[in-house]
Amino acid sequence: MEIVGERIHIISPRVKNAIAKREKGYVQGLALRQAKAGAHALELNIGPQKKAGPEVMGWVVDTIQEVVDLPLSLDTTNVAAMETGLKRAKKRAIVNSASAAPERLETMPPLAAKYNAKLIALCMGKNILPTAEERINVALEVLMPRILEVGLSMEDVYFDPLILTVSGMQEYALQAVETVRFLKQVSDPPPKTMVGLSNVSNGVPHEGRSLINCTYLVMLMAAGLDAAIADPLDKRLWEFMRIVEERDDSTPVGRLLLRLYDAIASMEELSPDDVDMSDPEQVAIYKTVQILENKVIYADSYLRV
Amino acid sequence: MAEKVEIPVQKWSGRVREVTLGATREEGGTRARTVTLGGETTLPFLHFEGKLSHPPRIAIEIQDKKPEAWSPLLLKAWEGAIDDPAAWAKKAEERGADLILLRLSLDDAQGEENTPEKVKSTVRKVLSATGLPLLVFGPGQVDKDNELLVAVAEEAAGERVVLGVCEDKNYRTIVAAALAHGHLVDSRTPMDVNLAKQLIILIHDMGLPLDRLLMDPSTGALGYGIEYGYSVMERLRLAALQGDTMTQQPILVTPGEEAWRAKEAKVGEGVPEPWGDWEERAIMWETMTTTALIEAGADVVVMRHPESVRLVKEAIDKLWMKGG
Amino acid sequence: MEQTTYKVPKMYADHHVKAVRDALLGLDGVEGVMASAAFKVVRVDYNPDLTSPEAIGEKLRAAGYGPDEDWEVPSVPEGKEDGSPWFRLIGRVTETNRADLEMSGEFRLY
Amino acid sequence: MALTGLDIYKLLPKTNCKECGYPTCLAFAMKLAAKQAELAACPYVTEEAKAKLAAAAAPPIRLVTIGRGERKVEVGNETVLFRHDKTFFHPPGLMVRVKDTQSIDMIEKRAREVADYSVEYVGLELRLDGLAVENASGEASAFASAVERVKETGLPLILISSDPRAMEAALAKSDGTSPLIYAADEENWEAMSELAKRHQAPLAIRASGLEPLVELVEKVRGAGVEDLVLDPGCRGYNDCLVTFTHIRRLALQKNFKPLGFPLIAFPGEGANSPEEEAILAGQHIAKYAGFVVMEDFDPALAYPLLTLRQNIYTDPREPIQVTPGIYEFGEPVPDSPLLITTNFSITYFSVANEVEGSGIPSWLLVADSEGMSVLTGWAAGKFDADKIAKTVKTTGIEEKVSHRKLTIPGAVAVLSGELEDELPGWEILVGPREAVDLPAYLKIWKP
Amino acid sequence: MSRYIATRAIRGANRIVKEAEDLFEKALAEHGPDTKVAFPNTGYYLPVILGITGTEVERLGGLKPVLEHARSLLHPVPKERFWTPYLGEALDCGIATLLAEEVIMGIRFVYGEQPERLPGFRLAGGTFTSPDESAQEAIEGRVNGPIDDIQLRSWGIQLVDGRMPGFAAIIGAAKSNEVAVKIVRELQMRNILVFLCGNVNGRSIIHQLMEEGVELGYDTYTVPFGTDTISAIYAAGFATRAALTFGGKKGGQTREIFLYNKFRVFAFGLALGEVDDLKYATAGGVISYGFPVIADTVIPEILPTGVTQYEHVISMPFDDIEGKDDLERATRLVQRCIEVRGVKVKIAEIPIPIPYGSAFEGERVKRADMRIEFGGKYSRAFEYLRMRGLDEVEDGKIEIVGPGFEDVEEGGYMDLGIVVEVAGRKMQEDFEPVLERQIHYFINGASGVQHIGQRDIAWIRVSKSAAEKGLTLRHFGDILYARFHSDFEAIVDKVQVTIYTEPEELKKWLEIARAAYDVRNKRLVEMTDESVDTFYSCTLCQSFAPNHVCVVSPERLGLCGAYNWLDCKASHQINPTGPNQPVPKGEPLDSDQGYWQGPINFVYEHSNHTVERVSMYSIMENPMTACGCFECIAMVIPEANGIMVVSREDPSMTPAGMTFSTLAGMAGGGLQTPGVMGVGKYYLASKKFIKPDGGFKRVVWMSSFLKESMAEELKAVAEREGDPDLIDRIADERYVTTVEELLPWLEEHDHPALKMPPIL
Repeated sequence: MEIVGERIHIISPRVKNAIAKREKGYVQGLALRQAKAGAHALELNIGPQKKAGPEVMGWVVDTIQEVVDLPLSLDTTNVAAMETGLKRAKKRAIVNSASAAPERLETMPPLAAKYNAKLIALCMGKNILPTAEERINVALEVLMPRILEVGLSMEDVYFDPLILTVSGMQEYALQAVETVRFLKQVSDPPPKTMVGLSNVSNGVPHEGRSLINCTYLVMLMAAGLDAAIADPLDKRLWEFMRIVEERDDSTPVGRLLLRLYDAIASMEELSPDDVDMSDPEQVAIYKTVQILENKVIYADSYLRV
Repeated sequence: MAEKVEIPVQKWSGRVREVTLGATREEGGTRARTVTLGGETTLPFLHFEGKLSHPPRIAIEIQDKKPEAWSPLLLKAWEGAIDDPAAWAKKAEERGADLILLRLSLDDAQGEENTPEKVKSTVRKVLSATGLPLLVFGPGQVDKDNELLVAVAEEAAGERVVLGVCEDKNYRTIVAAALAHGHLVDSRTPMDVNLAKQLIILIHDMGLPLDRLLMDPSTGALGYGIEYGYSVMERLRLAALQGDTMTQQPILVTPGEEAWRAKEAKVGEGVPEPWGDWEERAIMWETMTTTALIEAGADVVVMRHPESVRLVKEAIDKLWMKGG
Repeated sequence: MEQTTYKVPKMYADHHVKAVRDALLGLDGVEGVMASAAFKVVRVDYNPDLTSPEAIGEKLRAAGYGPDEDWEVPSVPEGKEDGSPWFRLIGRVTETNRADLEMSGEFRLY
Repeated sequence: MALTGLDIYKLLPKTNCKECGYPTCLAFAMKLAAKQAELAACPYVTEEAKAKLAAAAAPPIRLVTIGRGERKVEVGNETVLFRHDKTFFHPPGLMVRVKDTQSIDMIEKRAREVADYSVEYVGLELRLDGLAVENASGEASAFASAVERVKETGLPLILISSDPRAMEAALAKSDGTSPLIYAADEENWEAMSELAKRHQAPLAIRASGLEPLVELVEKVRGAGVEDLVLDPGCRGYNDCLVTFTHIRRLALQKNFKPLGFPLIAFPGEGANSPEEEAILAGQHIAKYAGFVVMEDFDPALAYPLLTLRQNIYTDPREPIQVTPGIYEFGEPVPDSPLLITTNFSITYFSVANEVEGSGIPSWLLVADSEGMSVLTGWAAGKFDADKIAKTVKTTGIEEKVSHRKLTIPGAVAVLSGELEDELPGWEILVGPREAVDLPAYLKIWKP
Repeated sequence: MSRYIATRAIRGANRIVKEAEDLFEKALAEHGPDTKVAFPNTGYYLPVILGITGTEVERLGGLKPVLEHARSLLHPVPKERFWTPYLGEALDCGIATLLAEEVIMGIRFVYGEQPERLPGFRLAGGTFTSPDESAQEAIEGRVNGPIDDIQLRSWGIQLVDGRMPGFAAIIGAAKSNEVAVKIVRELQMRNILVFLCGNVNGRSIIHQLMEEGVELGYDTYTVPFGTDTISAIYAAGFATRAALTFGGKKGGQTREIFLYNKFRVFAFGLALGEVDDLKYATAGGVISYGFPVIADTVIPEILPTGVTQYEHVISMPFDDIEGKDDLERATRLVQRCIEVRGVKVKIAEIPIPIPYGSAFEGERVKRADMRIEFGGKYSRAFEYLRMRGLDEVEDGKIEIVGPGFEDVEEGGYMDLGIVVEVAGRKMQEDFEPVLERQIHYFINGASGVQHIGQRDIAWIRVSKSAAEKGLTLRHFGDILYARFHSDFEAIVDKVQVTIYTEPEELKKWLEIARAAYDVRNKRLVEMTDESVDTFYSCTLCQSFAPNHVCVVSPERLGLCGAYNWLDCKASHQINPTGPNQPVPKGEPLDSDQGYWQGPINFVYEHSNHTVERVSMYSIMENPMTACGCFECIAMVIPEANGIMVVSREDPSMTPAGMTFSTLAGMAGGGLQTPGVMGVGKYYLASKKFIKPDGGFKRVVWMSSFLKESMAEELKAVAEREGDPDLIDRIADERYVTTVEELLPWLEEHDHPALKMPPIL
């Protein structure tokens, strides 16, 4: 399981400001902290940056490469900016992302090919596709042909099923898990999969986000996920990953997570019998699974009831 | 040989909570009768698979002063009673209301600011004019709602009135007033299942028992987003039946207000010809908005026009009757 | 003017202070009263021509707050044998401490 | 709705042997679902799977078409009980009844009215779907001539008669239009089935109660007719709700083939007044009818019903978009306020409702945010300064208002500076965040 | 728990229970068991008795079991020779006391002695009416007595929805009438309900307020209960009924009622004047509700154990309170009460007339749209945040000194000073600059307000539309107050904002602020490694230099230049598990060489046992490792007997024959390479800069960028080193780029390094 550090994201006002003011220290600090936490690569989302795209991208890439030497995942819709980033990247970069929307499909895959970069292929067209079925279809019918056409190797592409927020689009949380599961079947050898994990908790109050993200990650891993753009500073993330990867059943929570993992892997559901209802931590995980499986309506205070 | 038809019956584990509005003399109020909502263990009107304890109820909305901005059709329908909330309440009862919803205004009929004292006297008058349980909604401005509804709560102590509306930005004072004087509240959220549940949790957190809480997921009118309200209500009701305890509140919606805000109901002139006869269309607008929501799970519908009330009441009666 | 002081063990609360003051200030010749429930002491300024410490003491006694008189504090047994209140007390203390600990945590309901 | 690729995949051997010519079993399954491959290409598929696939290949509710050409009506093929689970796909056909006892002129007039009726709703054209001609006279010839007359409208037809002779006469006149034959019953089913086959017309089956209905369906299918529409005989509110729910559940949840057909409802037969009929028709729209036959035509009832149908049958996963452009409220004059919002329908409705309710004549610009709400649109770059400026420049609003003040939603206040760069000469005002505060805002708006 | 308090409380409880029993016997004899006992206008019987025992007492006879219960709660007075935990006993006795007090009050009603008569007193609103007297008579000459249910609900709503923070029960009499008035005013100002009772030597705060003409009654939120401690029972009755009414608790759910009050009702007792046995005993009861008790006299304190949020009993001898006069002392006393009750101010929405949110941070205000400007080209604006003592900051106070901008012409400008004073139990002076920098973000969040810069180069613009919507200077205060509370809840308890426009005051404060900036700038300079006993680690960079550990000391900042010791300290405080951990200095091994046991151990441990020994200062011997994000690289030039320092910004060739980027490869990676070291540029100015190796005089070459960007600091260093021209003796890339050129240049400029002992 690889983690791409998500913290350098334009949506954070602090990052936006630091980029606007070219505050090296802040950006580098963020990069360093994520690298230190164990991120395998760093995501740089500089937004559309209609005007100064290439310059901003160049600056951010350089600034970060001064202090860390991790691969970078570049996220912008601005083609020129993307190209600048790819040129400057020292390690093999990741282009985030191509979707089946014509303008992105047209531009991003050739760029990735040209600069020998990896590519994240987003299973959506112009609009969000709700069902796993439709997402796989897009992957098969639109994204893959294009990827092969521009000469990218399938091993260099991550398919992203597209994660939607549980606060508002709860019914699609499992669809993404299913999409990952089936994406692993659409080609042989199976393509890699990657998700923007924190999307699942967009709009969720801060204190509740980690648990949702991490629980969801376990479910996605069970479906075969290879990588996630996520918050490497979240300790729980590493802990849950470790438990699953090492199959550490030495703690009650560990056992619960493994049961969850096994259930999802075999397309079943976590049973309430698996949960020690007197342990608040297990109950919280169980409630979160209920939410993610769309069994119980999400509310900001769902852990309280 | 025909295959044997086995009627599928869903097993629901949840049940909508019963909530009683109003209190009789024995119970500490002055209502002639109380109205209990909720209690269902299946989807609307599906007698065959569960218990349906109480039919949906109609509340007629009256205001504490003549609502000049209302459609002329409504003003005409309530002519003679519309200047006097007590008379209006009485007439609403005659025209088939199960409940009276009194909406308070910012200003009184003279254009002067409404005050707790004025509101108390209005509430007192309405309470004496009708024996039906009462719902009282504030004018919709935070400060004024709080000021007036506290007075209402005090004046109507013991009557188990529904105070409204509680919204996520303003519910604490209204809930506190309800706590203090034994009333109920209406928890309103903008057409979203998650928010609906969240506000119920927050209000319950303040200590208000769940059997004093109505869930108002709000709705759009026919043609103005009813599909959102409709689906949100269906989802909430399904969640309730599946055992999600914080969605098991009876549902209140205000189709009358929504429908009469629509141009189709409000305006008679200068509209496209295919819209047909104004009054007929307007009444249908309110009626069909209401009946669609009733079939999606509404337990109380707040309406405005007496003719729509008559039509909806008839429809409810027939829906409620097995095989009707 | 002279001053005299009495120990009044019965005066352990401020409603007694009021009673004591009311009694003494009604006495001819008493010009000032300082009554402390905390220290159970009454200091009286008086005119020796009109009254005497004995009279004042008598007045106090009549009001139920005689100098050096104490309340009979009802005894709570302090037994140590099985079933005696002493053990009950230990039990209660433990009980209170447990509640105390619980209350110190973020109590879930609130 | 056919079997999905994923459903098919589950039945395949999952060996990725590639002998079918596709890289994986899933890819093959997807192609199968898209009908671009043949199951036979898989050498390892089991007999059991084949059988399942064949059985499952048929949709749980059959798609039935009546009429031909652009106004044909397709119903059925539904896959869910609740619209929020996915969507309702095929809106029920709203038909108006005429009787052959009416004068031919009357019939023709009504037919024209129905055919021509059209009402605009958020940029969409809503129309009634067709006519149901009833052989009320019992005479075959009257029926035939009535049918012949209404056929000219080009609308899909339902032919109502229990008399196979009369039906045959009518079908002769309406050949080539695929009308719905209503209805085969216990008495006439053999003759009606024959007619349906001969004229390639779908056939409605009427029985009282589910078991008799199922029995009859089996017989008719046995006679070789597959395009069926069911009338289980219920007419009342509760009766219809319960019966239709049973049938829908049986079809979807039990895959119970004999009831996997669209339903037809006659709300007028269970109602005492046109209003009551309309209310019941509303129930049928929401709760599972494939055809709704109205007794009469009245625009004041048709409009709300068509709107309701439109609303219930929108795809909840893809919020409907309002047509971008200029919307007028009240009768705005050149110095009336000008607001802009996105074309996400619910955003539009909340704004429209409040502006309408305020009573202040105003202009509302609706930008093409691709159906996104204000903040989402902003975040996704679909409602940014460029887009707003473009909307202002291309809609022609500059000719309609005399002032140069544009009010943007409070949630995107941050755009104001950028917008002033994009729209020289315009003053950008920041409106309230919530639509409910618009009336108050408009009251203090000054040109 | 103090044995002293326990002893007195237990003694008081024993006695008051006996007193109640005696009174009960008397009343029983005189009136009979069927006599009605009730407080007026309440549906909760005798509320404390109802709440604690679940008994609905309606008649005199019903008091008997209550007294029996009270007696069963009593404990013997602690004997000298036994040790027992006293708290539980004192609390039990406190509850017994409350029961006894309510019994007494019930009986006093039977005798018509309640509400207490107080000649000449007139109630400002109250609802007590006795059936025997007309309403007028009832009010005349009597204090209020218990609060009726109607008023309970009315106030309860405000308590529950948060508008009213809580109530204070004052027992006794203040030092003077003046102080009494001040205390009550301070409480009223915060919307805290005030209950009055008790006396000292016959004088009650009720008398004091009455004499001062303060209106008492429901209308003024100050309710006189009675002039003895027993009447404090009405406050307990109020609290109990609040739990029954709003908490949905039932009589007899004692624990739930207490918990409800602890967590939801912000109340405390304030004992003014001497504390007698009954007051101690009553306090025991009050504490059970989770309410702390504060006394203005010397009494033992009871520190936190959990029954209340913080301390249970606090002693704050009035005359010992700091303050210029009694009035100020009174203010502090009230502040302390509020702190002890532990309620943090929470602001849900910022009360300003314009939209607020991070979405507005990037908003610009153009000159044409500008209502007014502070700072920038034509005027001066500054911001200053400082920490003060908890009792020196008045939370929520926002003051504007000088005129607002209403009279300034449109598009005009004026001078502005924003002074924020914060206090908090966990606040530290070191956080000041961290917090001060936040002012920028906070102000910027307001729609139509643009904020740029900081300190005395702040620049603020207010748009016309914001001004039209009613934005005033005060709202800056509202914003700062709200945001500091909500964003820095962990360290900030109180916030006070003063905004200066009055020229004289502004000038004065600008000077204060500048002095503070200066101090802050210099604080580190003046701080020495000797003056602290803890350094901080920085392990941010371990991901790609897994063996690298920065140790940051006051005289050596992090090599990236971003973190100085204070920053690390603040960062640790705010995020205790973060990358900045305290490193105790430990045993000094050789402080001149920069060896302390603490850093050595820490680095060894956290460098995965690769760096065995580290010097805090030296470049030649066990130098500190570097990751790669250093601002400068220092490298020894053996030929010149000195070192060179090349900065990141300098792309040119250096005398070492390598450019910065080539050098970076050698210096980084967490390897200990004697002779090469990555440093933060301000380390150059430190006295400890390569101290064991000869200090700054060893610098023979440095990038001109450094010379320019640190001109002032370097000048000071030169003076410190006793050679004002030292910097000019150091070569840079403008003159020298090879070692061959370097030596002659140094000789020509008489560089001191040439005469120093050999560096190798």
